[in-house]
Amino acid sequence: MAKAVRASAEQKLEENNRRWGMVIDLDRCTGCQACVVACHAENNVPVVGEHEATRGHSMHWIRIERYWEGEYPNVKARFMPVLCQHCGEAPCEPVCPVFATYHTPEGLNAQVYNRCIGTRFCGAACPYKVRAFNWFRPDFPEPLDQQLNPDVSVRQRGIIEKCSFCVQRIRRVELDAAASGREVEDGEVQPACVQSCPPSALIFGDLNDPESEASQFSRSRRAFRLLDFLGTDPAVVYLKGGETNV
Amino acid sequence: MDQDRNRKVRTLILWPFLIIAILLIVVVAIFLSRQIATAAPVQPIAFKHKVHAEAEVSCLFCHPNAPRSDIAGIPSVARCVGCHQTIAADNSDVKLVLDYWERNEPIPWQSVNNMPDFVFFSHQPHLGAGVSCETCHGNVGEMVVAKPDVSMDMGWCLDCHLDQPMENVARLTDCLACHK
Amino acid sequence: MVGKEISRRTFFKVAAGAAAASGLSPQVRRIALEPFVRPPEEELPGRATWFASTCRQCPAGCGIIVRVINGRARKIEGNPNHPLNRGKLCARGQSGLQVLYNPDRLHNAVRQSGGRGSRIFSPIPWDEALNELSATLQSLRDPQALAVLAGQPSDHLYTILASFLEGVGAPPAVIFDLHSALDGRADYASMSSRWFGERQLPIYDLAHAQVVFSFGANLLETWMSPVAQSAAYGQMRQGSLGGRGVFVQFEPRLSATGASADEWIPIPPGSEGIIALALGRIIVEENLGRAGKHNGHAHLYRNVSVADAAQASGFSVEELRRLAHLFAEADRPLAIPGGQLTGHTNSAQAMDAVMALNVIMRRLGRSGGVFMPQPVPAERFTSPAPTSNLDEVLDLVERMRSGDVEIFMFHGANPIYELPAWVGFKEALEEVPLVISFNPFVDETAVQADLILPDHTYLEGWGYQVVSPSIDRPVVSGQQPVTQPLHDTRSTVDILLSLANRLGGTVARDLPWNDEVGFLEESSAQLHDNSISIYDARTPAGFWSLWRQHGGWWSKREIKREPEAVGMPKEAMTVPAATFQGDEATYPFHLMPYSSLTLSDGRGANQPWLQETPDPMTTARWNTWIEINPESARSLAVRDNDMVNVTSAFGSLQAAVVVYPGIRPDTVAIPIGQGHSDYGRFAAMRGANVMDLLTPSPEDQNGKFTFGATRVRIEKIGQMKPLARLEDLDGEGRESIR
Amino acid sequence: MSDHEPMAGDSVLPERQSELSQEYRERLLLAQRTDAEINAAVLQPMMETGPKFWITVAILVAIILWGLYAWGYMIYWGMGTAGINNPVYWGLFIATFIFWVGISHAGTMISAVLRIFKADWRRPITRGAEAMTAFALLMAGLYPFIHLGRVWKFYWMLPYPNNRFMWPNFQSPLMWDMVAIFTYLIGSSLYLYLALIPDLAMARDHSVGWRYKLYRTFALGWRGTEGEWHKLHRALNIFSVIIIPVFLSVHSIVAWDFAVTIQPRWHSSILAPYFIMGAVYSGLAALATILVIVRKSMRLQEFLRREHFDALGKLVMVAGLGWIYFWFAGFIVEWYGNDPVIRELIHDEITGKLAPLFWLQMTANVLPVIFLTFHKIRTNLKWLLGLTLLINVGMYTERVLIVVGNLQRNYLPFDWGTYKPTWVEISIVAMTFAGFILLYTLFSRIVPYVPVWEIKEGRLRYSLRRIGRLLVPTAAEID
Repeated sequence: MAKAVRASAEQKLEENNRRWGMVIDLDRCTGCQACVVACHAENNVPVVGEHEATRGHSMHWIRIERYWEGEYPNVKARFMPVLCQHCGEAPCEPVCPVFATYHTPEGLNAQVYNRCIGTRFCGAACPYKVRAFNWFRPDFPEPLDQQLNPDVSVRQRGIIEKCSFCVQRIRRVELDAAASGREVEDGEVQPACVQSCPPSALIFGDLNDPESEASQFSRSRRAFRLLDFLGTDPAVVYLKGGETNV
Repeated sequence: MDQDRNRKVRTLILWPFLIIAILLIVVVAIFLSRQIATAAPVQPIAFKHKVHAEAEVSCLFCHPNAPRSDIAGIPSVARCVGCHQTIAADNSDVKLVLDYWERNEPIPWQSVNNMPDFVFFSHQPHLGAGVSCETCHGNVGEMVVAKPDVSMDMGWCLDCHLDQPMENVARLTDCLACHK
Repeated sequence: MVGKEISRRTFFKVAAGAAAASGLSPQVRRIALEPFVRPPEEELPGRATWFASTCRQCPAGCGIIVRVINGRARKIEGNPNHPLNRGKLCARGQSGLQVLYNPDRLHNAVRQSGGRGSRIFSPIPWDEALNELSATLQSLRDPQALAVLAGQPSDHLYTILASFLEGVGAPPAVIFDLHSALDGRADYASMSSRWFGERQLPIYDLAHAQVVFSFGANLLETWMSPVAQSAAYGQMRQGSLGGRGVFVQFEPRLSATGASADEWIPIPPGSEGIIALALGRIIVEENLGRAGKHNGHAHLYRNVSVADAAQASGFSVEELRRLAHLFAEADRPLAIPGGQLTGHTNSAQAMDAVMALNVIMRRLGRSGGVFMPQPVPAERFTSPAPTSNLDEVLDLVERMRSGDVEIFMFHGANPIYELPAWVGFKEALEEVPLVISFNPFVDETAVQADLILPDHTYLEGWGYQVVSPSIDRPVVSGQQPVTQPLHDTRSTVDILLSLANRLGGTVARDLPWNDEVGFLEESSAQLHDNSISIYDARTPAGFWSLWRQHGGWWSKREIKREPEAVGMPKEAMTVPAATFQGDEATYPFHLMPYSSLTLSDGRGANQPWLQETPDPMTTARWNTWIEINPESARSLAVRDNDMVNVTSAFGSLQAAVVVYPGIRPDTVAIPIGQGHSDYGRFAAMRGANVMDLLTPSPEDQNGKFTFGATRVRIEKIGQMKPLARLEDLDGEGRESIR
Repeated sequence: MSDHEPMAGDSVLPERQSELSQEYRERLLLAQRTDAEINAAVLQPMMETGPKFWITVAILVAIILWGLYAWGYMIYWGMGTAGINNPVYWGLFIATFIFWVGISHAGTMISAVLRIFKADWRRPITRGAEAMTAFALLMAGLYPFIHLGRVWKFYWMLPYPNNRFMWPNFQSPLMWDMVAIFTYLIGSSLYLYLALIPDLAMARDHSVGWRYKLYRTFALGWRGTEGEWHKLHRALNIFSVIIIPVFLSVHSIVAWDFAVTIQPRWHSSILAPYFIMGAVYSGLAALATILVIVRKSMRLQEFLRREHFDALGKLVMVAGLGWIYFWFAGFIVEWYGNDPVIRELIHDEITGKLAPLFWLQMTANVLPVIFLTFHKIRTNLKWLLGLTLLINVGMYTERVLIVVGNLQRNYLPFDWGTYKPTWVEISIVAMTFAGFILLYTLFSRIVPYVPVWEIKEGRLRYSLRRIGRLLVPTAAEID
């Protein structure tokens, strides 16, 4: 019975819904890693140490990829921040046997940490490789644990975690807006990475709202999506870096 | 042959007993775990909700943050003393409170209702939606020492969330509504 | 305030104990809730309170707001109202919580009871420590025997310290930290005074520039004010003006800044000035640009030969001409000297040569050009902490070595780590009878101290800082405790004030304040009723409270001054060839130490977030590496992750190889920041300190810190050390292969 | 066969028989045995366990205990103690899982398929094959648990009613996997057990002590009435038909675990038949290996004869050819498809980092096929043992390549990875190998390894009949 109620209610909600998305202007990005640390701080992402980082066990939710082009002296390096793309057609979602990862009505690719049993199937299925697995118990030697954000759970060993578009911030803004009886404004929700980005390369907003800043940028002719040919329909839109015009 | 049959008969009788015993253990275990989950913790001072409720002190007088914050809030020592400097100041429990005040020490109250780390819960939207305190905390006014009224598990949360107006159900049953 | 509530700071007695964060499994556990005895008015349990303060992770002085829940700081963000960083913050700034909550902090004042270097500390009560200190100070025969070294002190500390030292008759404090030294702040101040007649650092209007030539300044990483410069860079790229600015970086190694540039010009180390002169010569000679005639500047370039410059730098004359045209024909060109350029023997002349480009293009005081900051209109804020030249440091070392120093105190500096090994600081320190550290951590220098009187970390302490280099307006960034001190530490300013009180006499008269906050309140009052203030209050007390809410003071509108090139050279400019230590045959490579984006000068090494954050170019973490051009690597027969011995005329170290396509074949680069022997569990015994390699050059005695003037040789030692890279080497740095 | 040892009560055959082919003579050996002799020949090695046996068991138990320790260590400290990492989320565990599922396939293949086709030579080897299926599946079934990050929450994959309205996701191939493996395990166990009942009854009648009690319990009161036989035959016939689609589904689903993702090279429709073919290939090879060893150690030379190994060798060869065909069919399409990632992978396999593994896989899988075309090699047990072992080395390598090799490469070269197993994985993998061998060894000592009743049935097929004065070798159809 409950299921039937849910299904029709979901339909109703689908009609005029937000789709949270991010625009990343590669022309502005300087590869400064501010977003990486901001994410670690906001989301209680553990630090694994040198030994484990060498073994491929590090756990960044956002990483700056650096590409080399050409050879010395005509060498060029470019940066590209890669985080969970919150795909509309997410390859990770159908393969999870316990619904630990699923799509929310607001277009987030959600990860419910305490539902995850750690099959890592989603990680293997993800073409962007943005899912981080808790290879060990997280270690926050006292008093570093006092920094932990109480709005985000501390994940156990053996589960997958990943960028949530700082869902705790979205939720907080939505609750506050509801409490004061107003709509969420464009730009009010800022994930930690967007908030910190010194050159303002990251823009966050509702892609379904044609007026939002993110949505306007996503229609730029510089816009492209990462691995678009896979048909994953990412909610992260990149804006191509400018060409050297000298 | 006869012996064989006897033995068979005996095992046939034994089996149901064994199954019943196992079932019994499971039921008792479930019951006990519920009991533990809803047991009242030992408090540093035997605070009597009943007495205060009978004195017409409203919930929000001592837990004033419930309508505006995640946490309802435990009253500060200052708030206790505000009344008890004059009221019932000779009561032995109240004296304990005043002792804490004198020593400028917080009272180490034990939390009665706990949410696990992976749950996001805020009082504010619940009170905003008109849920009364008693709905979840039971009739605290009748309790001498506060204890959990129900085992707050996910099914219990869902029972109520599913019972909401249709247009809200999808939002309220989204995993991320409560999980963080 | 953009949806955030920045509330007044009040001390509160006891913080509410938060539920210990634990695993995900639900379990029956009891959590003690400790309510406030007296609730602070702004505290709403469970909701965040934001406190405005100032970041002290580098000398820039960005405004921060700190999210505090239940009395504990949880997150640092940029202060959205602060004119310098406008809500943005870099990786190091975000990581400040790990300074506050560092597990290796000192919990109280300690005496190194096992003798220096023993690392055996026994706690001493503060009163005892202060009594001892004042007794020793009183018994000091010659006040000149007191020496103080401060690294990046906040301006209030500097003011108090300066008065204190003056009052007791001691020589002024030496102000030195490696980060500022690598920025070339001291060089910059002298350049400013040469050209503009004042020691303030000039401001570059990067946001509105059309073509930016940066000569060695890694302005998007650590140099000067990286957050403000990054924000301006973003605007330059995709700004409101519509046009996309062009950014050209001149440096021997492609830094992350260079990677963001449109063009990287791999110039030989130390040739920045020569190239700048050549560009100027071409501009003047060909009368390029729309800025008017260059006749008035012709004399500057009289002695410049473009052909010689082309030969010295290895670029063709055509290439130089192309660059000169690109620069001069833009509407708003801008040339910035700094960073790596200041590490060479010819840095002063090179800076002049670059600044001359701005002058001849008439970029002074124009949009997208060079400005001078408006001083803060109050006397207390007009003399911010200077940066000492290296000769002052060497002088101090000399005094220590010759036994002239009886008490050596240091604050915020870690000279044994930060100074090149050739300076011999550690050996000199052994000659000092009493060494006192005010650092909250047991770093390399503190290990050689007798007493450690730990200051608060910056998130627990008070202060202010005049932002320098400034932004479009005068800014005093305020610092206040966002949480009560975690441990039994004590503010160094309070210690100085109470010492002054005990000593009596002039020093007590000069420092009449009861405590740090009293001093700050009085300082803020100097700005009260100022007409350009962003806020106004009826009383000084109200003003002080607004000060804390805003996180400092700044002007409500832009005020920038057009610099006057009063010191325009009358003679022809020349830039001598940079000299290097170690002969080319034995030491075939230029060594280029660079400040790490995450660890900066090594002070970030005790913060696990920064250690774990990949270097943007190599994506390596947690260790020291040496970047070698692929061609040189082939000739040395080394590959990625091979360990090599790097030897200079002065010393040697070991590092893992990173084959780096973006570096000149004659240059190798090593990041600064690792190689700590102490400084906590996250920093100690990791990698090598490149400062051990630097070879002294004659110019060092003149006060120049020639960190780029060392030559090294490289030998394979046949071991491997896989670096903790984020990138997979098999990927060969390609983007998606499609 | 050279190592033929005479059985107790060997009788001398008529001289004329020397004119018969060796193969036929071997067949006739059994025809001449009485029921009692056959019973004894099967039961005796089962009940006699020498010190060698116990030493083997002790070693195996030690390996298993060590593996359990490694597993516990991994559960306690986290999956990171194993070599799996980002992006190689799956490593040896999943590769070994596929390997075991593959091994389990030959049992059904031999037993059910050959039963349906009434291939008579299957008789002595069906039980060994079915047991292999069951035990290999048991080992495979461990891996989904071993590989779980939070194994203590495994029950969330079970669809049980709960007050949270939470159900497993039946879209996930892992759920199909679980269902298929459990079905196959139950089916193949029942199949094994059904065919075992008459022999358990036989053993019951010839044993005392704990064995008697054990056999009596599990023989379910079998008396061998005609009605019972009739039902047994019907049940077996039904089972052999039903189990074939199940066996096909299991490995297809294992393949779909990979094929439903959009990882380059996994995402391919040939993966399922390729996996099945590989499974049959490795399973048959494993069966041949096991039979050679068991024949020697349990002195079953008279039951497991040259003709069986010859036939099995042919099957292995055919399966090998099939594997090569499917591998090539996949490869050629990938090669011409020229997808950049796959191009990268193929390059890596042929000349790059993965070359040693790849060439090991190709040699170990292709070479035996060539050798097995020769009758002499097929019937030479030493050669056969070596070749079939080699095949399984090759097939194991193939699984490692599919899982690890492909995860190391993806669309974003920045995020490629390398994988090196640690002692934890190796110990756990060794544990399952030891567990399989131990279970199999114990099994062979507890139940009659050779299906006696089937042999007795088959014995009727070949005999010497006296026609006039001649002793004529005859063969008959048996249903």
